[in-house]
Amino acid sequence: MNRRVRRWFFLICACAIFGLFVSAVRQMPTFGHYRGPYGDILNRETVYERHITDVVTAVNFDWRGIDTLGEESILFLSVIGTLVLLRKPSSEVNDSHDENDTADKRKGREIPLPSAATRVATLGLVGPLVVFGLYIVAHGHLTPGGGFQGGVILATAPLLVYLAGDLKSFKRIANHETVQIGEALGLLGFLILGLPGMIRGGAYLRNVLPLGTSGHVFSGGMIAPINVCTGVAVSAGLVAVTYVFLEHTLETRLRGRR
Amino acid sequence: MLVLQATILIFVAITATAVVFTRQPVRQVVGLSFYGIILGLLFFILQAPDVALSQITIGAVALPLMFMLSLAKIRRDAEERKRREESEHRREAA
Amino acid sequence: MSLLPYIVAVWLFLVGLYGIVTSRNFIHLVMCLAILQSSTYVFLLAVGYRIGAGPPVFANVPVGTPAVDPVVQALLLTDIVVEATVVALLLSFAVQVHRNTATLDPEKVVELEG
Amino acid sequence: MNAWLMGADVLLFTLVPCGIAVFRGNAIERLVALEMAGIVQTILLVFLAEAFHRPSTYDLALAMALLTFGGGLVFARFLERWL
Repeated sequence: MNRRVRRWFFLICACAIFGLFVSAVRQMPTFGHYRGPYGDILNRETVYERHITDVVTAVNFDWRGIDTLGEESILFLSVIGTLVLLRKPSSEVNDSHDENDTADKRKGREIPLPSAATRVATLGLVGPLVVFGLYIVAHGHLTPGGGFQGGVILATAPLLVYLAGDLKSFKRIANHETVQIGEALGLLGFLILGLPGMIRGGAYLRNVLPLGTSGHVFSGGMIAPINVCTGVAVSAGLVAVTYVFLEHTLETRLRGRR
Repeated sequence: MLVLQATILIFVAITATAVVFTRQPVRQVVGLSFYGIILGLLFFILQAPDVALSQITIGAVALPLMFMLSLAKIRRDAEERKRREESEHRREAA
Repeated sequence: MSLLPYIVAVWLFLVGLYGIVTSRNFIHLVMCLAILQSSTYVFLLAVGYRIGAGPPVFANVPVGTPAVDPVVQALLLTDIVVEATVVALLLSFAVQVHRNTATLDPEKVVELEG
Repeated sequence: MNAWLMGADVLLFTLVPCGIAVFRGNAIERLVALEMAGIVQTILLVFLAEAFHRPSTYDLALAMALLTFGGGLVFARFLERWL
């Protein structure tokens, strides 16, 4: 199929999709007039039943917990896929690094270290970022946030260390084996946390911990531990993915420098 | 409130179009980052702070970094291949 | 106004699809896919929205305050984070294709494969 | 309609020049426009959190403020070095 035929085919199909979509939307409740019962029931009952003030987190890790487990395994699998695809082929391991380095220098692309101001500002930001990430994970059931967002923020911290020009420290903080183990443990923790509910004769992921006072950090039963597991899995996954990309891109270039 | 929603929705549509029609990947990554900012704002205006936080954290550092790393990797591969071909060429000529 | 969010959602879908159909570069294609995916975000949030309601967070407000639908938000929130790792997977495919075929153009790759 | 919402309305339109500069203009201009958009968005998030009377959503502005620096650094380093 050549280029022009494909474009015309796309245009015809696009018009058809647009028409069908508009006619479908006209049957739906108009924008701003939500009338499904589920949202209202959840908004009314969650605070009483689960002692959690952020209903979205409650839906994620309690009412719809098994779905989130599925989502997290998608995340896990795509991280594993990336790691497998980008692992070093054995023929390239003994590539002649000297040749690469001279080639870089010849093109005027040797690596200058970032200025001292950038380094100080970036490394100074790492501490607050870690604290903020932990806060977002820990307060997931109270304010907007939770394991997913907090995990991403935590993953950003080692990346900042790399961006400050310190690949060595990045490798020390985010040791590849540790990160992979953390990734696996995060998902495993989620899986295991579902079991006590079954042992007590209920459903998978059923709450077994005391609910506590709503509005306090220690409330909501199982949600806080699941949140922490998710945070570990997400942050480890993102760091692992970035690590393999970095290793592929930078390894030879940085070897000559230090 | 209505003005805010309508404006941000139109912004999202325009920005997405601009990102798609930017054909050069390096330029497009910057555009995509801007699109992420606008999208996060839309989520917040539609009363979804959790989703907006998700979008902000992903769109700020993680996604651009991945795109940039793969672009750098691809460029490096291309250069390496070119160099190898050149040296082979030289060897054949000699 | 009542149709605008839905129109924007389908516009994002079609624009993203157009980008994928006419793409000459795998990296460009992945970014178009990200845009296509964002159409679902806009659509679902538009479905769950209610005029005059607040976010479904009752940290500082009493229970019973009108709030928008939390279910669609929970769907999106995980999806956005998962999307990032899926994008990484797709990018590593693109890197691998470039290494094996020395091109990023989908059509040329098809030609090389035969 | 309160003052914060009106402020947010006005501030939203300051994103238009940022958007134009992000898609046209050279590498440095695009980067600066993106950073500017990040700053505007941080302020916008504060305004909107105040307008909606939800103090718990200030977290978003904080996250944006912390992360936009890292994002700028990503682009600066990669555009400088490789691309």
